[in-house]
Amino acid sequence: MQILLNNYMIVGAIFLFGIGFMILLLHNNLIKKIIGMNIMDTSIFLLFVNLGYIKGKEAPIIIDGVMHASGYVNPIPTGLMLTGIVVAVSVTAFMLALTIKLYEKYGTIELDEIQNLRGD
Amino acid sequence: MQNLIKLIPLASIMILMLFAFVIPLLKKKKHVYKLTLVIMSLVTVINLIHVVYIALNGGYLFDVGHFPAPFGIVLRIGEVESGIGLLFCFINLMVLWYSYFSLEKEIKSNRIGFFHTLDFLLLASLLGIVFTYDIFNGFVFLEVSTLAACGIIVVKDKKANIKAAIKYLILSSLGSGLVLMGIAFVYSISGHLSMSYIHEALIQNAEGKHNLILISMILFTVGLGIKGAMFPLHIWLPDAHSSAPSPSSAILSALVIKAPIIFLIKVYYLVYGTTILSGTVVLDLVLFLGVLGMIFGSLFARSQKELKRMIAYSSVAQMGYIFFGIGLGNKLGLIMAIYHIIAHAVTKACLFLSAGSFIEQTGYKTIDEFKGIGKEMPVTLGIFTISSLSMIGIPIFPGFISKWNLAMASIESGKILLLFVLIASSLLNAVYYFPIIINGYFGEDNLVGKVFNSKIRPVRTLLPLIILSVVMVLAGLFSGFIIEFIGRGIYI
Amino acid sequence: MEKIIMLLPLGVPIVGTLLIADKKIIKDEYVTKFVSIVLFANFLLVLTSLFGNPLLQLHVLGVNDFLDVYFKIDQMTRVFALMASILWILTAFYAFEYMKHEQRTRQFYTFFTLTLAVILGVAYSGNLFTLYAYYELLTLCTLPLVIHTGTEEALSSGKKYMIYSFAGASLVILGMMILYSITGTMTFMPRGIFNDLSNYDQDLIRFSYIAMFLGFGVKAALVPFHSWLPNAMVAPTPVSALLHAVAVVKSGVFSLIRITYFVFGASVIKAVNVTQYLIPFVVITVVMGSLLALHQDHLKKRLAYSTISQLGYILLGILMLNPNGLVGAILHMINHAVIKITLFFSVGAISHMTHKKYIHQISGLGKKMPITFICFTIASVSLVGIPPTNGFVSKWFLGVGALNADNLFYIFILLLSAFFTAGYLFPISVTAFFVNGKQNAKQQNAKAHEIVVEASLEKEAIETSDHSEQMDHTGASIASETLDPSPFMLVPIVILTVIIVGLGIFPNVVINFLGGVIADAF
Amino acid sequence: MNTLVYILILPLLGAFIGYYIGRKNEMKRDLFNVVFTAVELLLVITLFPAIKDQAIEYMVPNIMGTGLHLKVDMLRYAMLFISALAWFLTTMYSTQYLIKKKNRNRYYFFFMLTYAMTMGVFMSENIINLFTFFEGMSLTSYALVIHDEDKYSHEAGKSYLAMAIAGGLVMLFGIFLAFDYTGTLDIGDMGKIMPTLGDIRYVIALLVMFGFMIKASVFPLHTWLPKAYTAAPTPSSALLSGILLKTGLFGIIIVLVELMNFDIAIALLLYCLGIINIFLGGILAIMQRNVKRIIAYSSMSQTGFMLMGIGLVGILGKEGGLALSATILYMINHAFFKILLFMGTGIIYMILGELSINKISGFGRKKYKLGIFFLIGVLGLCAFPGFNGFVSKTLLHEAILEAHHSTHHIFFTVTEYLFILGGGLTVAYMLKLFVAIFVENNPEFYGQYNEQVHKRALVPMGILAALILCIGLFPNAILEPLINYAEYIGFEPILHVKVYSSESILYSMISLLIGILIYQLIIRRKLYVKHETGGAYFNPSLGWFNIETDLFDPILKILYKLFSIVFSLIDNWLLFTAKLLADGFKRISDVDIVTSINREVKWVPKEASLMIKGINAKAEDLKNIDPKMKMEEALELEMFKEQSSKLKELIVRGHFKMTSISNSIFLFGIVVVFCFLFVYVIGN
Repeated sequence: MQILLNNYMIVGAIFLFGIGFMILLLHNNLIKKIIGMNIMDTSIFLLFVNLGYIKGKEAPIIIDGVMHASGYVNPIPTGLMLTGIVVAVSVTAFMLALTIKLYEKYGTIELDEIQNLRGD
Repeated sequence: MQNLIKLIPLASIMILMLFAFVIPLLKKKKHVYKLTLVIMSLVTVINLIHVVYIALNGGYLFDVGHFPAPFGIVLRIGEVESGIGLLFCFINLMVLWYSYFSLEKEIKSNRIGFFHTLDFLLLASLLGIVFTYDIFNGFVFLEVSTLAACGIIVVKDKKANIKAAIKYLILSSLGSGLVLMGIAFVYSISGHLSMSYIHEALIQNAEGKHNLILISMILFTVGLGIKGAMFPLHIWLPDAHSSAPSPSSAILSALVIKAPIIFLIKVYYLVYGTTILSGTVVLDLVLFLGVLGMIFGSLFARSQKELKRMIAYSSVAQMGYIFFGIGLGNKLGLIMAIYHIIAHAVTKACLFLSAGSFIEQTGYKTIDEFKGIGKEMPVTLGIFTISSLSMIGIPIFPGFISKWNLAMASIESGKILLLFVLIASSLLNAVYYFPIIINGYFGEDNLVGKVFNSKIRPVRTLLPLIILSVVMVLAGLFSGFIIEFIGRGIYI
Repeated sequence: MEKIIMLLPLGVPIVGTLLIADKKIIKDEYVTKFVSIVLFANFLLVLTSLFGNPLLQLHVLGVNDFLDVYFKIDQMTRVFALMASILWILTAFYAFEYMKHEQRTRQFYTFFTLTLAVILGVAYSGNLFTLYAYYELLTLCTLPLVIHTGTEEALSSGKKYMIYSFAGASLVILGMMILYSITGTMTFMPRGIFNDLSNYDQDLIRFSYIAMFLGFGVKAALVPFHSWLPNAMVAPTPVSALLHAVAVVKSGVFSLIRITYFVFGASVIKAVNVTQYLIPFVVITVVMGSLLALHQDHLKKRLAYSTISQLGYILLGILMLNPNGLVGAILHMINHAVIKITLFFSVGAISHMTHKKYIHQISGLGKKMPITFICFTIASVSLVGIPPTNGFVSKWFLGVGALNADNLFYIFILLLSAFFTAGYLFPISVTAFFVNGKQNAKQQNAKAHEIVVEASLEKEAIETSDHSEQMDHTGASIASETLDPSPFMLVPIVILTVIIVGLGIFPNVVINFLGGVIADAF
Repeated sequence: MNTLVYILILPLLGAFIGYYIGRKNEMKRDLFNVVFTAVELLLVITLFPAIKDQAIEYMVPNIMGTGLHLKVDMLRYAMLFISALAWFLTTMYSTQYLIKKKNRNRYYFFFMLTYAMTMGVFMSENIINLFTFFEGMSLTSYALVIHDEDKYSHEAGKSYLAMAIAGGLVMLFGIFLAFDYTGTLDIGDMGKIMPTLGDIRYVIALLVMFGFMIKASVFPLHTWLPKAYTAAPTPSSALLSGILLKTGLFGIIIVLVELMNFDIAIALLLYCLGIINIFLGGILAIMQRNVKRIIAYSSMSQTGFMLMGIGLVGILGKEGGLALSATILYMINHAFFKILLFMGTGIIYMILGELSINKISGFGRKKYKLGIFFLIGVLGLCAFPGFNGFVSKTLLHEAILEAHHSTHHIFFTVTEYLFILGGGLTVAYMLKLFVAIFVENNPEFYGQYNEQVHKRALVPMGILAALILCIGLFPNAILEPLINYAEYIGFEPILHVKVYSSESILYSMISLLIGILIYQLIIRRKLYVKHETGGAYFNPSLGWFNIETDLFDPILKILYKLFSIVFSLIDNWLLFTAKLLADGFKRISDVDIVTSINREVKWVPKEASLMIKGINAKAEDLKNIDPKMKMEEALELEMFKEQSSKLKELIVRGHFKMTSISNSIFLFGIVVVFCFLFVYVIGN
């Protein structure tokens, strides 16, 4: 129980990841699935960014003059997550494009209907 | 001159990426083909030179943009990476050369430009995965390769393609999610992203964080497993292959599922290292899944109706061999895993292209309709036979050599029972390849009504296929050199 | 120059195959002539390479220590190569005539010559890897011959043949892997590669020997894996004669001799005493083969089961692990090849001329096809092992070998199955000669199915047709037109019968020739 | 001395040349055969001076691997002589006899081949050559037995060959053992080493003797004799009983004398078997109606006498010289009168085509020439003083008395009485035969057919009758060489033997009396049924227990059935399991984890789908299992069918809606959980 308490961020991230996974799994509507995927991605980004966070320091954005390096939070994870977010966005865009195509072809984006349609 | 050659890996990635976006600018189809072939052959040649250079004076680290290690991105170029790089470029060249003749039949003419762009992007990202020494950089290249591969599948714009592409995309992004989480955990322990630094950090403060390391290892295994079509997670492969145009399904099964495996090996041995690895049971998990893959892959292949789906399942079985090699854990096992990657890539490309030409010429899809095709397209079925003989394990061919050495490795690692698995799976291979060949060439009622050489393709279209099969046979005959070459650069 | 002479016998048939396969180069009517030229040339080359050539071993492709194609000539190679090439030529002549009424003869001749190249490869191979490679190729290039007729039944029996052969080959590979992991070398040494047994793991040796024995046993029709042989009888007669009496099964036996005496070595196998596990298989093969042959009414099926039982003899000889046993085994390998090929040829001649395939149909045929049936009778007498013919000589050495291994049970098995052999071979000759087909046809069927142990006639029993009943003695015999096949088919049969009787009366020629093999093996 | 080789090769060549000539002209072939056998007989006679006092040997190197080793001593010469003479006479006789028969050319061909093989048996010193010629002889003589090609002769041929081959194989077993223990193949050297071997030599002796016993039709193995003799054409059955029987006895003598050198145990065994043979043969001969069967059983009982003689040779040990010469003389005499009797019956069969006594009774009334020769033969057989049978029987009787003197054992007196009783039996059935044919007056026969009895058939009978008479009257002429042969081998010198002494004539009179008594009491009373026109014999022994049909055949049949069931199980056991495995694999892989188009089977638990598919696969299996098992299988299948259809609906309804994509994601989840479990559970 103690472990859970002191690194609550990781637990939170995993919990959020679970929610996203459940959405992806149970909903048959494609859009809902994409939303589920996004939730999962965000949970990972939160986890990653959180790793770099040091209590009591600010975000590494230069407002007025450069403070000493120790004043800021570790910038690398946040930098990495920028690319991560870009990747997630491009995947979602691709998925949405495919959904439109699917709609053109099948007239519905409910996966189980597509399943029945194609089956008969 | 020395550092010019050292530039080649980065240069090849850059050239491919650059020209990927030049191609859409061209209007005429003919120009697109010419440009792609020229660029592709250029990249292959420089990679060849690079391999020769590596063979002479060994591997090296290459800092991209002269930034030193912990901060800048570093490329680790050893014998294994350069070999695999050359393999990818060569097969991509052959597939493009083949698609030069047959692509119009499968996809609309305006889409050809997109196909080549995506193909270049895909190859660039694959080379990136193979060369990189930085795991986040690897992750990014993984994502790019997933999107590009998805693009290739969907370029045919049919109902089945879209469905297959969606399934592939969802599963791959799930996989990438896990990989990213793995990287997060590893980063939380070591604070670095470059593999060598992570390795040292992990060794120093590995005591407390044993659980975290274990979880990150599992995440990496499953994440990359999906992308590398590990047995239970191979579901997307058959759908993707059966619907995709044959050049793209050749690339898919020969190259796309191989790069994540190389990345997995690098993660295992460069990030974690043998000391931590031998402590855990992960390798036995990989071995177990590999064995399952070998047996059930062939079983499912046997019951398939369509030719392409059958070959897809046989790729799953062959990937099982590669995971089997990794799972053994000893040096010979790993070398043979990489050798099998090379052998399988060449053989599978050959199989898929010949299957593609069958489907293209006759218009049929299922195996029963290909009865008596030996009379109509004897040369193509001949090439198909040679590559399937290699799959089954006839002595001179590479398939046999990898089976033989995998057996030696398993004896070395003390697991004698695995011999039976190897034997059983090669037998199962025979069971589903031979009916096609026999019904193709022989059988009275199969050949009735078939005219000799009626559906033959002009010889120049078959040239890439012939070259591929010749290379495969050479890989078999000179396997001694290749194994010795890989042995020098292996990570253990 | 020696290198070329050594490689030519293996290369010429392959070149020949390529030429035959191509329609443009060889017109249809020249195919048979070309095949005979290729075979003769190859026979001469084999002779020069075996005897005239000083060079005795050659590394063709040595990539790494296990993957090297290595040819080596020793006495055992000479025996097998000579036997194969001589019988090949005779079968070729027989096939020229027989294949006239079959279709797709070009495909037949292509794979016919290719198989010769592979068989010579098996004979010349110097290490276990080359032997395995050729053994595997043998299945591939004999498959099209087995499914030559292309009917549904032929395809299914071809499939079965393939599955059995590949299962066998994988067993052999299993054994080879373990052997290689123990010893690290696979070349054939005269008395086996294990010098002292102490530093090797005993049960690994035992396991690999059993695996390899069963693996090669599949081709040598050992009991559990024998049922592909009767099914393969669906192939045309030259194929079933050559393959299932000489080439395929004998290559299985040849490889067994190779691994027993040239890889493991008789002393090692005795020390590891692994034969006790294999003897039951062999004994069942011997007795079961001949017993089930009694049941078959189809001529070729009966001969197929007889092949299974006779191969059991040879395996028994090999497992005796003493000089006499080995001489008996090799001698029986040669004798059985010659005898069985004669039997198959005569059966083929019968089906070729009269389209009769079952025993009850051929009653009274002896009068119409005298020469064929005489050769058949002599061959069957020799197979049973009646003294003047060569079957007896090899049985004699097998018996003496069994006694040296002081195991009377083997002799009992040999003689019991000789009795059954008489049981299933003599009725054929008797129904052919002594039962006149006309009036007791129905009674004949009853007899054919019921097990009849009949005698045959010893030497020529050339039959004049029935005399008219007139009392005067002048009536010269009016021989009704004989149905004997054309000389192309008849000459090989007669030559083979002469060889059978000749080998029987002057066996010392072959026995001294085998002396070299014994010197190597013990 | 290559005359031996000539003797062996000549008949072989004769067979081929005869056949070749036969295709052109029958007449020339008959002439050629007769001349050829005459030349062969002369060759054998010229051989006599060379072997008078010592044996001659000749070795042809590496024929048959071990070389052809021929040796002729007095014993073998006697055999050679009677077979040469017999073959010469029967060839002459058969030129006349065979006119009515078919396939004559083939008959002569095998006739000469058997001749060559028999000469080979008598001459070979090397045991493998002996075995080769012995096997060859049984195969070629088979063709003679089966000559008529009707059902009866095939039946006889079948059992004749089965026994010949079985005997040959058992003998081969013995030869293997002999070769292994003694290391040599020559009978002479083998005889020197055998005594040192201990009791294994009894096994070897019995095994080797087994084959010879079959040929000599010793008690348990005699079943083929009556069938073969009656089925074969008369000249060949004459040779079968005259000469081939002697090869069996010759073999037994060789084993006893040369291999085991007078071993008491084996001698006693032969002695008792002899007695059994005498009585069995005698009683069955009395019962028979068919003339040939009577003579066949009579040769079986005469073999009994000869076996007793051989037994005596062993029992008497050193003094066995007399017994040996008596047996050899007995063999010679038996050959002469047996062939004479067979020729007689042959002539009757040739004319009437009938063999049963009731039908041919009274045939010989007016045929004086035939009657006299037949009578001489009968009297010779019955050992009437003045004929050759008497000489050999008295010598044999002397030997029994000697055995009695040396051992004073009650056993020998009993056997002496049995000996005389056996003689009586012979007299009885000979009387039955002679009286029926030549004495009875039968209205149909009044002396016609006389002209059909050709001279060429009677001449050989005349020669034989003359020979019987001269041996009977001047026994010493033939006894001299036999006695000094016995001394040459190593027996004690035999003092001068008086053949015609008062007791010997008394003994033969006693046995004659017993014979007449048996004839009057048993044959006339019991076996002869009177009805108005005349009497007819009936044969009670038809229903009796016949060793072959009631003992050997059933056992063989049961054994054969048992083995073939066991082996056919093994044969298609592997097929069955292979099929099962293949179907199993196929069904497992049919379950496609990914829900592809076929809706009917989604993610179905493996066992259930296996069960469903298994049932309809079983129906297809039924086809290739043989029909009689099909009935119960079909019933059981029906019951299975309804149950499984219920099961199918159950599964399909139970499955909840799953699209392929969510299915794969679900699987992904399972795999991730599985990996974690695997690592943690197995890890620590």
